[in-house]
Amino acid sequence: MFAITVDIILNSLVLGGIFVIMGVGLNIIYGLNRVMNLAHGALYALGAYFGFSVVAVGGNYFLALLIAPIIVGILGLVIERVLITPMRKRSMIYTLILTYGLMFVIDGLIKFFWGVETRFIHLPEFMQGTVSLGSASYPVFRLVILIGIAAVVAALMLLLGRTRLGINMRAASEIPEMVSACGVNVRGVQISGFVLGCMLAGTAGVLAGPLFTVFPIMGHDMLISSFVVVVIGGLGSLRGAVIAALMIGFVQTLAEFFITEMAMVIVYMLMALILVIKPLGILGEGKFE
Amino acid sequence: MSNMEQAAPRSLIFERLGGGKAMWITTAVMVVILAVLPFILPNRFYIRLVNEIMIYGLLAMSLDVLLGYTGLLSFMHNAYLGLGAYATGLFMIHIWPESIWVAMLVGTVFTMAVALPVGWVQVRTGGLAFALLTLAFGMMFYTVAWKWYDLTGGDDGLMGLPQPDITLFGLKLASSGNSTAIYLFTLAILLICFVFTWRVIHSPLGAVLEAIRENEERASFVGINVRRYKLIGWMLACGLAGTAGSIYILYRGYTGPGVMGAFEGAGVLMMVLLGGMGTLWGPFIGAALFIVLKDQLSSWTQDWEIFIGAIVILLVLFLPKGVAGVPALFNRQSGGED
Amino acid sequence: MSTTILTTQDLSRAFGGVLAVNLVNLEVRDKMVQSVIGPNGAGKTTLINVITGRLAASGGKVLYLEKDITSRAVHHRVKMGISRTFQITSIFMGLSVWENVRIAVQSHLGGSLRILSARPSLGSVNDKTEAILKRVGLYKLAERPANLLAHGDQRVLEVAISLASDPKVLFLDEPAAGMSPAETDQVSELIADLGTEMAVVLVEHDMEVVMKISHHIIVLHQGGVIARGTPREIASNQEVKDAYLGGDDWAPLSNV
Amino acid sequence: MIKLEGIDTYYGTSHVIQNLSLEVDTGEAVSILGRNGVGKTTTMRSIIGLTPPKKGRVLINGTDVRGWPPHKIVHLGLAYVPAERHIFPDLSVEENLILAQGQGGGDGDWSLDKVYEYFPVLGQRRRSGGTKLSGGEQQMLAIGRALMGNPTIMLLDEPSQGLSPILVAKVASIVSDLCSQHGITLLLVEQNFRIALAMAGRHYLMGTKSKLQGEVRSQEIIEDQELIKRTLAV
Amino acid sequence: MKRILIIAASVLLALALAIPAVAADPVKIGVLVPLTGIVANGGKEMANGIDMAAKDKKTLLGRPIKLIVEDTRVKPAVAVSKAEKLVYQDKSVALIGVFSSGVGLALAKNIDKLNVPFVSTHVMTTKFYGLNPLVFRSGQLANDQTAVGNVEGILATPDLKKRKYYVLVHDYSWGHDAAKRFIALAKAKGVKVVNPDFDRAPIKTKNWSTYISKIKASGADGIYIALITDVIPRFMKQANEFGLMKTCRLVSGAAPGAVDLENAGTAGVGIFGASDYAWDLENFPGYQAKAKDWNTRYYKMYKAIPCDAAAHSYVGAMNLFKAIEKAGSTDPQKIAAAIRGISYDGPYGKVYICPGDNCMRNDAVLTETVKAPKNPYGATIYMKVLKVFPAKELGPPCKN
Repeated sequence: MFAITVDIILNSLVLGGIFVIMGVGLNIIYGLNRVMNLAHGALYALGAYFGFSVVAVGGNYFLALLIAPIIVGILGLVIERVLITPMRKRSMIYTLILTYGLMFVIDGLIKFFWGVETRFIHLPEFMQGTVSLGSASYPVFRLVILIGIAAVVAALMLLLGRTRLGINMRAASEIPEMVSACGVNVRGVQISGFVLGCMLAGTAGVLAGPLFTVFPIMGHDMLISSFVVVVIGGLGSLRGAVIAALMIGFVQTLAEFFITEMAMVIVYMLMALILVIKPLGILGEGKFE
Repeated sequence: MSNMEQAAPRSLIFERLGGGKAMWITTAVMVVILAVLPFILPNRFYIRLVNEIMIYGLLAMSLDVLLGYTGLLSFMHNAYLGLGAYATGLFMIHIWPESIWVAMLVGTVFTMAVALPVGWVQVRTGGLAFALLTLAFGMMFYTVAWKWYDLTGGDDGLMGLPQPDITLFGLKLASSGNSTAIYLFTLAILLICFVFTWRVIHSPLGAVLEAIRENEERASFVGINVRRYKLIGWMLACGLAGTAGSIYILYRGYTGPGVMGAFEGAGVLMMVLLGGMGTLWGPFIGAALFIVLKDQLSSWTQDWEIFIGAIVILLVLFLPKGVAGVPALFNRQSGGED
Repeated sequence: MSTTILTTQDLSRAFGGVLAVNLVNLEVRDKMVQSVIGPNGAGKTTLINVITGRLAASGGKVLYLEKDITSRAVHHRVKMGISRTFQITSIFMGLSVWENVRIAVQSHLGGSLRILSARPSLGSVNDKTEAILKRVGLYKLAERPANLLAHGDQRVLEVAISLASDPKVLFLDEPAAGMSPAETDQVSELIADLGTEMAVVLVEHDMEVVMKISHHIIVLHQGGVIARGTPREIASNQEVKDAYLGGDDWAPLSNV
Repeated sequence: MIKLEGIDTYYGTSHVIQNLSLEVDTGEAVSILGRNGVGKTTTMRSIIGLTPPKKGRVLINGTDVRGWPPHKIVHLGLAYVPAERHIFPDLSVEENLILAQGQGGGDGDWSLDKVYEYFPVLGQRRRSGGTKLSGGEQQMLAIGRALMGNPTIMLLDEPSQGLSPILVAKVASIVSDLCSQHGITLLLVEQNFRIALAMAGRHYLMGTKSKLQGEVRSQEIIEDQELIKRTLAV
Repeated sequence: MKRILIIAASVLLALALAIPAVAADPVKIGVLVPLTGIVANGGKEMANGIDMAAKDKKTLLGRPIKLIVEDTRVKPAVAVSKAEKLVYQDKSVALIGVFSSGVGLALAKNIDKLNVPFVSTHVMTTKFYGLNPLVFRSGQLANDQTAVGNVEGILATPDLKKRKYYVLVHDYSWGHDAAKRFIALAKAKGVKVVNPDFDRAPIKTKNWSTYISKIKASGADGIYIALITDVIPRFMKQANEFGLMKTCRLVSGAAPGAVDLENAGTAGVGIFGASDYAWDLENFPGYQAKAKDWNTRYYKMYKAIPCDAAAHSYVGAMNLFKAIEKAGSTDPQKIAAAIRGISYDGPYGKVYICPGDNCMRNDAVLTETVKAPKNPYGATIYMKVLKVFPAKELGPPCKN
């Protein structure tokens, strides 16, 4: 029983952790740019594939964890400049549909370049096998990934809380006009936010790659889950996204363990219920903290 | 009367169409062309394709009632098509396989019955939250359809639909197993729905929906109970989607949870945007373009997604008002954003 | 003395810790133009928002024809006869002038649920729409889309919309804002005229307009009423001048 | 230093500023006096680039900055204190200050410590969230934030709004001292002429549609208080 | 007027896009395989096998063979609409391929309308026995057959015989069918199953950790899975990572996909199960020569490891081609009649289509995945053949 409890708790944390990174990324983009990025799941898949390729050409997993998000970030920059910038003054529905198209393009490109087969990211020797925690045991690599998730979240907190860019981002999600009137290039901040969000999607992809394996449409379900997280947490609220992500991670894992059949229905019901009580999500709209 | 006609607004394309004979002539011509199509086009593949376009056109039109006329975004309108399809199918399989009309009525009414409480919850939030709630509820319906194996057949879908005769006032017209018969039946239902929706949109109720789309706050400050009318708009849209679902299962003889998926929903949204919001015929063109493009591209190349995606991106960037916005490009004034 | 239509009792509204409207007691009387003035941030618009239901009150009551309407829904208040315009023009931009007014009239006269008849078939609605448009002088522009109207005409159109529900009380929030002098003259004439039929509550910065057409003025400062009276009384009220332009309590500064 | 030449600014369709020209010299403290709704704030926003004029020229030290993004205009040495303060609610006092640090491009040596020296209350509350401050504290924070950029020109919009007279007096005297000590050019917008008198030496009187009704020196107002009341009559 | 033109233009454009390209000269065969989605690898292998058969056969009725491949995306609705396109627009005379029972059953439901023979090569549900005169199963073993193979295999292997099995299947008709068949047979033969109600995982499941926890909790030391082939190595990998495979042995209702097995590396070792083909058959007397020849040519043509999906699709296509030659016409009823009772001696021996139920009977193998010895196909992991079952042992008996 102890072993199962340990399994469930750690699994929930791993799943919730991936949701955290995805949800926070979506919310940073939304909070700064008022863009709900439907291509976020595709970027996540892209991150996983770049991670796979880095390992495949001889790099190790940690190098992949470093390089893949950077490549996805650069791609994010291109996307922002070429596609999102012209849409700034348009209604949000257009960016929704535009990023939906982008999702298809990225999905297609993944298939074009990497083929359709499932890929496995090979992990370093020490990450294989299990570690025993009392009477329970748990895969080493999952623990490493959990630590990786924690490190990413910590780095993000440092970035947003302690750096000039982080302060600018938080301010720009509140009163962009005043940020600009304080002498900060607010467009630059918004673009950085977009790129950061994309990098987070890429990071989540590399982290999730060894967990769920790498395959072309891996981003689809993750996108929906990220949506659920963002909506429950409150649009644009980073803290809300973290709370919601962990909550969904636990609810989903528990529901899958105990009832299997309608696990996701429980998750959606929870979302509907929360929204009926708090239409703006747990932490309301537009809070960027 | 003519005086009033003159005073009537001329600002919007649909109003002009609605006011003039042009649209009705176009509609009549289209209906005639579509009606003779199965007899001049021997290739049944096209007939099936056009049939599918008509069904999805109806679905897209119903979404447009919501999006283009009421200003509410539904990410997963296809879920209501699915509800209609499942309700019709289950009714015919388990309860009464005899009448196609009763089954359609059941499909539509059931869809609306489900949509009522959902809509009631949704209209309390408004705006983006409304849209995101449509996603939540849509995914819920999808999951139920997918997981309730014993009732819905789960991933395998609902199969074994009986094929009763299509009758009218006791008169047997044809078998619903016949694809030409189903095609003409679809066309007839479509025409009824189109005229009905057109009538509603141009009725006093339609004016209220438009007012809500244009300016929700002002609408409430002229005494409109905004929530109530949003709910009415939602119910109308869901009812039409349910009807589309009923025809869908009759046409396809099968339905599965796939038609209710989130990404299919985005496809319907794309049809509306392709065709142009706020015109009743635009969604049909959008549906035609989307379905034909998707079908053809997926036959020509395995990388069809790239092209579909690229077309969508280009459309949004350069032709945001959809095909319905094309006339503006020909006008002297540029069709720029307002 | 005309009859009192609407009163507020210790009406308050707080944002965070700031009291934007603080214990305001107001009496709106029939067939009069009453103006609410005060410096920026005095709480004028907030007051109107609370009375018309756009914002909830934090305290106090709104009584309309002796009924407590403090927590009624907006559309109920409109149906009862409370109408308003907004500081930032709020009309149906995508619709024609005609349709803008027609929808408001329709909502008032009923028929919104007649889904199978054409819009022009509501005869009485059309007649009334025509009458209103003629009255405000927009009939010639009936077919024009509202977003293509000049700014001044848009503001007048909003007044026309708000007239459709046969209001007993009409709140006008800076109707002359952004208008040319000629337009301002026209609109103030219209408001004065309306004031002979119904209770008009006017929030306006243009003091010329206020002084010319108001029967009664209420001055707000920092959320509270600091003066009320006829235009003449207000013009000579020292406290009002101080609120606007700085009073004696600023004296320590004047020798800097 | 600042020179507006016939600018026209719109707010949506509303033509708020019509052909406005004015000038502020280096080191000068100038106010624009006028009732609410005449376009004073829009004038400020036109200068800083938040509502760029459609016509005319906005010269900062001789450079026409019309159409520049606000942050580039700020880099020329401007700082803006809006009437609403616009304190970032979820940033702490210190973070609000850091945000603007060094952005103005002037050669001042403003630092957190120096701001806290001038406004000790901010130092005490450096970790508090921006919106937890009282109105007066928010005003000081807004001014402190403006100073952090080492500006050479400060645009101050209605410092009196929503503050009690005592607080206004305090704020006014601090700002006046600061500007004269540090050689900061001040452009002030007010409807309360006593504050304007306290802080500026020269005053533009603005009437409806941003139309300038005249230009007076403080001395003239002190000598003839009715002047203001005549021109800007309530 | 303009709008009328636009509508007309749009309709014309739509129709123009849909106009077929070429007139029919070759014999056209519609190939339905999944090329996107989680079973895309399997789909590719199936397409390869059918393509190879067409290349081997070269002509039909003296006309060239043209394969028209469509992607079903493993969605029944998509498959049906693609089938309509293949038949109505492309004039295919027969349909072949199809992965997944759900897709196969949906297509079977519509086959009368389409009026062409449909040879499924990768559908395992037992519902296909005698389903429709136009519907055939020629390929993958059916669930009742794999159940026999697996249970017999378990009984014959001492390490497997005493274990308690946890049954985990994909949540759709094949999975349910496979589980029921296995459990019923296991019960009859005395193999222990800990969860007779069996556990069902959604097809989309990527994260198997919860299921692994449940298996751990159940106290089982054996696992019987009926998961879509491409997913098996993925499941194995995660089961390994959780240390589950230290205590458990895995029996699979379907053979793992070759590419995925290769991608999974050593994680994919230890999958036990019955299948129709494995390239290791080339080391077995009686099959040696034919298997070796087929393997070598397949590897040369597609640069891919020869596998069961390709082999039984090849055999299915050969059956169809032989029947068309035998029928001497492309008439659907005549082809269907010819398929019934047809037999073909291919890479895994002689197979024949039972005329009584339209389903194939063939020999099968019991395999286990192990590290591969040096081999010409570059495989590092392979399905080692432990035992060969003659068709008769697997059943069901063919009644006419």
